[in-house]
Amino acid sequence: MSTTTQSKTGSKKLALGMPTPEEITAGGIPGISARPKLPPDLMAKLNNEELEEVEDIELPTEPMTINMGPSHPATHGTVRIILTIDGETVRDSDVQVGYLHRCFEKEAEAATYTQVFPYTDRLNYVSPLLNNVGFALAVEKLLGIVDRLPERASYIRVIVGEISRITDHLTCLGASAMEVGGFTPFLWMIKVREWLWELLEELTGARLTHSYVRIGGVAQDLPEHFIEKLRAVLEKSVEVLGECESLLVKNRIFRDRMDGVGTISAEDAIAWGWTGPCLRSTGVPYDVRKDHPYLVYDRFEFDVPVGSVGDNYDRVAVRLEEIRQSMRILDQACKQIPAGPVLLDEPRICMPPKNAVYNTIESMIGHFKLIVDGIKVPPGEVYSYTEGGNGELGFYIVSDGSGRPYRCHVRAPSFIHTQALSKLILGAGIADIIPTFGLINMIGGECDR
Amino acid sequence: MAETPPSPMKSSIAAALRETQSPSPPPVAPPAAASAAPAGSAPSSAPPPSDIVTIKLDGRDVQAKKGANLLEVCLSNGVDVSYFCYHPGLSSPAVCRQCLVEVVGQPKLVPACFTPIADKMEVNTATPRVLGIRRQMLEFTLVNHPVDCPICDKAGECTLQKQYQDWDHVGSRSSIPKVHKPKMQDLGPHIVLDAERCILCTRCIRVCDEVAGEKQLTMAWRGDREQLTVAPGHQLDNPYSLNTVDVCPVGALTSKDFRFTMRAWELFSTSSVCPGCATGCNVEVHHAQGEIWRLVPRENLQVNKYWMCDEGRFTYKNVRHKRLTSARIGGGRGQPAQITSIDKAVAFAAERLDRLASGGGTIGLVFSAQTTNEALFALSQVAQKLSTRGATIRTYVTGTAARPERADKILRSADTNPNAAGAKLFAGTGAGDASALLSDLKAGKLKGLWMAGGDLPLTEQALFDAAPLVDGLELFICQAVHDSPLLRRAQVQLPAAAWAEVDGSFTNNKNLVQRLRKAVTPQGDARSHLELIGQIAKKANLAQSEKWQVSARQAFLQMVASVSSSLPAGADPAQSVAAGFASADWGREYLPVQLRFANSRG
Amino acid sequence: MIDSILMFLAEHTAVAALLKLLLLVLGFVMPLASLSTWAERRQSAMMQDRLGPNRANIGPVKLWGILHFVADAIKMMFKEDVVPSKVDRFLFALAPVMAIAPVLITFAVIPFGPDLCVGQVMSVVTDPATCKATIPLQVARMDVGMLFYFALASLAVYGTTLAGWASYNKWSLLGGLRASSQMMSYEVCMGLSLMGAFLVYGSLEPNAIVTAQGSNILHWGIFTQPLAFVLFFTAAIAETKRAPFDLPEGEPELIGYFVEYSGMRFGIFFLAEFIETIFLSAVVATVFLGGWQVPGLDSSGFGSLHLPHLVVVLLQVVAWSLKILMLCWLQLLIRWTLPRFRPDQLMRLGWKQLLPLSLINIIITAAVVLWRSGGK
Amino acid sequence: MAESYTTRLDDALNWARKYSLFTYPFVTACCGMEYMATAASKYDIARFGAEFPRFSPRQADLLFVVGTITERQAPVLHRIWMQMAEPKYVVAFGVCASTGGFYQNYNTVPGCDQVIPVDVYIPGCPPRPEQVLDGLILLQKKIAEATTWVQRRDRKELELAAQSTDGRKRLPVVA
Repeated sequence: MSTTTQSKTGSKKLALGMPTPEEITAGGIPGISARPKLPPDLMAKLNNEELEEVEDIELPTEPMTINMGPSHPATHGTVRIILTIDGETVRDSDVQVGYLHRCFEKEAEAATYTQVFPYTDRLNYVSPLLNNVGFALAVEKLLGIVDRLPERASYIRVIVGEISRITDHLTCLGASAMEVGGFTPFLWMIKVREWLWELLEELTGARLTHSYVRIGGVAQDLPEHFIEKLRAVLEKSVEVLGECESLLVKNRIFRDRMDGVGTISAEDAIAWGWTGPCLRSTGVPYDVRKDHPYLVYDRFEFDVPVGSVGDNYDRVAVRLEEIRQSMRILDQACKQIPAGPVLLDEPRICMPPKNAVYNTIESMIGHFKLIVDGIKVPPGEVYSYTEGGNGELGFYIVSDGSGRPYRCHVRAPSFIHTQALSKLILGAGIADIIPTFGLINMIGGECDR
Repeated sequence: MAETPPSPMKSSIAAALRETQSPSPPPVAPPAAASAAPAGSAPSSAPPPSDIVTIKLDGRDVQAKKGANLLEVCLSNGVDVSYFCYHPGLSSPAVCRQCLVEVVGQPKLVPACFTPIADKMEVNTATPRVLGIRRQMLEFTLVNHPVDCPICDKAGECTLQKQYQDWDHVGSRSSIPKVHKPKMQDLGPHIVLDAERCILCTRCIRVCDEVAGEKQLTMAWRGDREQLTVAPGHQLDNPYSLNTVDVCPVGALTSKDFRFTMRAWELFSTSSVCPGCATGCNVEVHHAQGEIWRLVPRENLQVNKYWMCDEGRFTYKNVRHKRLTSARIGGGRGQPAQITSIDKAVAFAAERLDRLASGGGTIGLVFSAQTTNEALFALSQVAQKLSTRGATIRTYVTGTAARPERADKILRSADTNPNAAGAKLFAGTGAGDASALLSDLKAGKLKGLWMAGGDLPLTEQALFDAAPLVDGLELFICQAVHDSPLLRRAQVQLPAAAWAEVDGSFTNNKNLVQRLRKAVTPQGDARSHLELIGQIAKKANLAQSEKWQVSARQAFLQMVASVSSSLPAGADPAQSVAAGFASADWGREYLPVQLRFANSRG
Repeated sequence: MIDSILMFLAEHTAVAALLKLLLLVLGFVMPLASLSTWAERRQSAMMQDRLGPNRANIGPVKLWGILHFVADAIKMMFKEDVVPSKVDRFLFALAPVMAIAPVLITFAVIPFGPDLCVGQVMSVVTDPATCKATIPLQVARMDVGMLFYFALASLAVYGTTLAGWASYNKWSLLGGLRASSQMMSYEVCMGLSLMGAFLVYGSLEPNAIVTAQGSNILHWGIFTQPLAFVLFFTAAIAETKRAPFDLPEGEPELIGYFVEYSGMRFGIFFLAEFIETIFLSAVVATVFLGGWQVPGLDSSGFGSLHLPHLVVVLLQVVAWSLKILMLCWLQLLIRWTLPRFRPDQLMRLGWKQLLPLSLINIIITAAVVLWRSGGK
Repeated sequence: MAESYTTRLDDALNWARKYSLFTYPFVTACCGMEYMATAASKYDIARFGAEFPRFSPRQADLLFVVGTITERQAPVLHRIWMQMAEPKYVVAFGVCASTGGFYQNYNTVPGCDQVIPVDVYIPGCPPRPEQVLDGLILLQKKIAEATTWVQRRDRKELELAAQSTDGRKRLPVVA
């Protein structure tokens, strides 16, 4: 990962018109993506230059300490921020996490590898399937079966993963819109999410906590006409997305709320360990799917949208564009998906078919041992990372050869992003905290693990 | 899936973990001299060099004793070979044909468990031919095996399941209907047979023949009708019958006591020692949800090898049976005692004890042979303090009644107390026995009595009759696990934790100091004897911060140091109890092992 | 019969004023305010592909869920009234009253119909000036009507500020301060933007303004003072603290000044907000939409089509009501479409954009008025 | 006669409470996603008159405990509940709020009823919106049948909490 703003996307104009770095350096960008020049006073404020001056001009004030959260209505993850404010300006903040510490890592160490999947669902509960895939890949790397995964399973993983990514971004954007008062676009986005959830429900049997991915493949094949339905839903979704954009991106008030708020430079973002849409908003085109392709991501054409300023608006725009890119991937995946099995034929790793389990002692034993003892993973350690909804989602697993992880650690992007929240809101107004927080998209389950 | 070699980084963790998960960690280092060990164990002196031969095992040179069992050589060198009928404690009939390996030069595969090794032998255990045969044998074994795992008690600790998963995991090619046999055949007072599940390994027959010495089981009929059975009109009723359940690799033989009570994979295992008699068989306490569900023998070649008696297995029932769960004070002389907190009872006892000692009264201290060494050591320390304060101390060793009629030469001892040796050591040379105690009480020689353990070798009725004797005492402190008529007359009744609820050690009849581990939490307010003695001593200003008051481990260390300090050099543990302590070791602290992840016990 | 009653009312103006007040407040404003809570919920639901509340049925009577507001009201009245410890009890109790009273009082100056000619209700009246006795359909007619309105409206600031201050809560204090600064800033703009209209119509008296606009739609304020209409409407929404200017109460984000209020006290704040909405619509209708005027309808009827006086008056009252309903609906649309401002942006909008524009509006209007009047 | 009038009044009051449930969503975890879905277009909790999310506990009637309650969160939840005005209702949304769910560990409170009394438990991990609506209807039924005279419960609860040694005690559910 480097700090260069070299684009991997080529010079293709993206649908939403995210400016590529070349275009930024070149100057004029046509279309709605043309960022208006930030007013100089705002720019000064971004660099916190203005703060000292303000003290000189205005009456001397005494800073006030005020507590925000952990049940603050808009902090949809549970977080507590202790603010030191001067009027409306945040002078200092102490961000405290840990209100949703559900001991994922310890629970994982007490469960078999297969039993960990439901826990991963509840890490980033906005895009559970991406976590499923991430964890499955980690265990598969340890088992050494990554190359033998059935192709169809890999495609299905990509499809469900990208659908999950869309729902993740929709929820993040919708919630952020709601928090700044735009309730209507929020409900529209949730409506789209609902359509996608219904699709996933048809496939996985659950609306939100799917536990659909298995080590060695996925639980079951796509239902009939899934691809057609997916296409139809995506078509509808694009329309609604356009409507939402017209209410948000083209709305002057929304732009004013987002432009230049919560700015972070690419260097700082990298230093803080940021990844995902938040890092890309600063102009660094790092995307695990592109830089370290896994599954079949190297077979798709898609662009990595990047921002230029690293402010809240960039985070909105990057997410909006990523939704479209995910749709592009989905479109290609639907075209390319081959026929075949969806689960590896390896009885020590994958479950035998249910019919055989009920009728033959061999499959019964296999099933029994996989359930009770778990999949025996050879001793070793692995760090496997994928592009989650919020960024690089890494699983570090140590195996001792038994059926459960000896140690399982999650590199949770939310946790890492939240570290920088204090810096982002320094000097901003109280009203800026919530959108900034919302667009960092801190998800409690993932952050506190 | 090929077995990948453990990465270097991993080895330390894996090693550490393997150690914690090992089902049979030796509880205490064996005494230096091996003469205490039962005859038949491995000779202690190294064999002469001429006996050592070198064989090629999977291309690797391995040295072993000439004529040793090939299967044992494989297993001890980390080469995994599947087997059913072989058991280290039994003879090898080579009936299951599961351990077939390739010996270069021999046209046919040979059963490893029946093959002595010879010099320059070349053995291959993982060639496609061997693996194929192994798979075919498993397929053959499973042809008539019922689809029973969900309702089978062995599921989760079944050797057949393990071997199938490790070596076969291929579907059956047979489509003929399975042969049906009796599903629930009563073999004896403790055992039920499911003949369909039986894989005819004959381990159980050999256990009866070779361990219990009673030929009660045999195979009848031939071919796919072959079936385990008892002789007509007979029962599988030898005192070691439940060992057949342990050795059974499948769920054919099940214990009536344990079956359908708890699934094996939900159990946790804590290693401990059987409190049933002075032999001190090493056991695993299998517990879950705060309750003990069964005891199974744990390998210790010096004491019990792989076995234990049926009576010993049921000692776990006493842990929950008739327990005293809360402290009571103010009883005696026909007065009912009042339930109170431990702290109040301890304070009450300490105050009376202090008064009695300062007044120069005679105090009887009872060292129960059912109590751990640490508690008894603590009591002996308190006895010294009491005598320096002016009290006259008389010590007694008691315990439950002996049962010479049940003793045998295999494992069962006439002495039903697990710690008689320890109790005698700490009570001192002048200690009386239970009858001395009763006569002293009758003669009114004692002003106070403090019992660490409420057992007396009397029948229920005799105890009831003897109980009024204590009414003349000024102070009667009784720490007891179980309720009894004697306890009811004590002025201070303290609930003590049972053997499975404490950390500590017992000294067996061969003077081996063996470690007990806490498996379940004490019932009610119960505390260990050691803790109760420590608290009373503290309240009575007899001891403030002695090492033995800190923890059971500290008590153990102090005890070993104190006992072995007065020991002459080169003492033989077989002759002196103290020498047994000198070589005792507390061992590591283990978390209870969940059987589910401890792999099959088989 | 009717005539004699009307005559009695014309002679006893105090009784008439009381009756009109009751009629206006209890018969129109309160029901409309309550209804608008329902309308808001149904309107937002419609915009968001939802159904909105439709359940509160009494037996089979469903009424599209209108009864939900009845349920709300009853529930709030019987809800526990929590007074947090350490609050200033007097100010805490005073604040909701201060919030609602000024808006209710200011309705007094709003004319909801033309003068009623007593004695000629059934005949055609060509010139109202010829009437012997009239009952103004306006609670209080005073020459400083609009000034009275501004004076009272600025009192409402105290409601919010006191609520924020008395609650003994840092968040509500901040909310209260935000609210007072917002309301005070936008009052300036409101007043200045109306100044142009006063210049055009030459009066501060609402009924005079309405009369001056006449039934010719092109003479209405929205056409003579278009900029002022936009400015006033914007500023007035800010004054009523409705979205996109709802920062003082901006629930999911900033936490408002009445955060510590519960039960009916909260209900009063809630209701006050909706009454303010209606009042704002009334003022906009009065100044910019011709008040009770109906296009083309004179006191004698539509041109040559003569109508009885009572019918004309009724038509005009209905028109006034419809205008208010429409303006309320417009506010709901805005409410559910736009996101919320940030405090500093709000202030910037008020002082740096709306205020200069309204000053420009005054200057231009004054110049035009001066030019039209020939410099006299 | 008087009795029938008071009965009528009770009915009216319960009817009002039933259809005017201002909710306080105490959203902590995954169930929040389904809470959003329940509030959104397709399921539309507003139909039951329960859509007004009041983010001030003082103004809310119904506390939706949405998601896992941890040891760190429990005191906050209790405080929120204390701040609410009577009559107040609590719905445990999902198994985590009801029993702690499959998080059986040192930091997860096994159900929010360890801290506050709960009226309706909605199972599911997370519950489907239909289940949530069903739970809401159950609550409405409960309100309709309940007595209208509700006393403030805090003092009693506080005394109970003070008595228990660990500061937490299963609290009695007051109908």
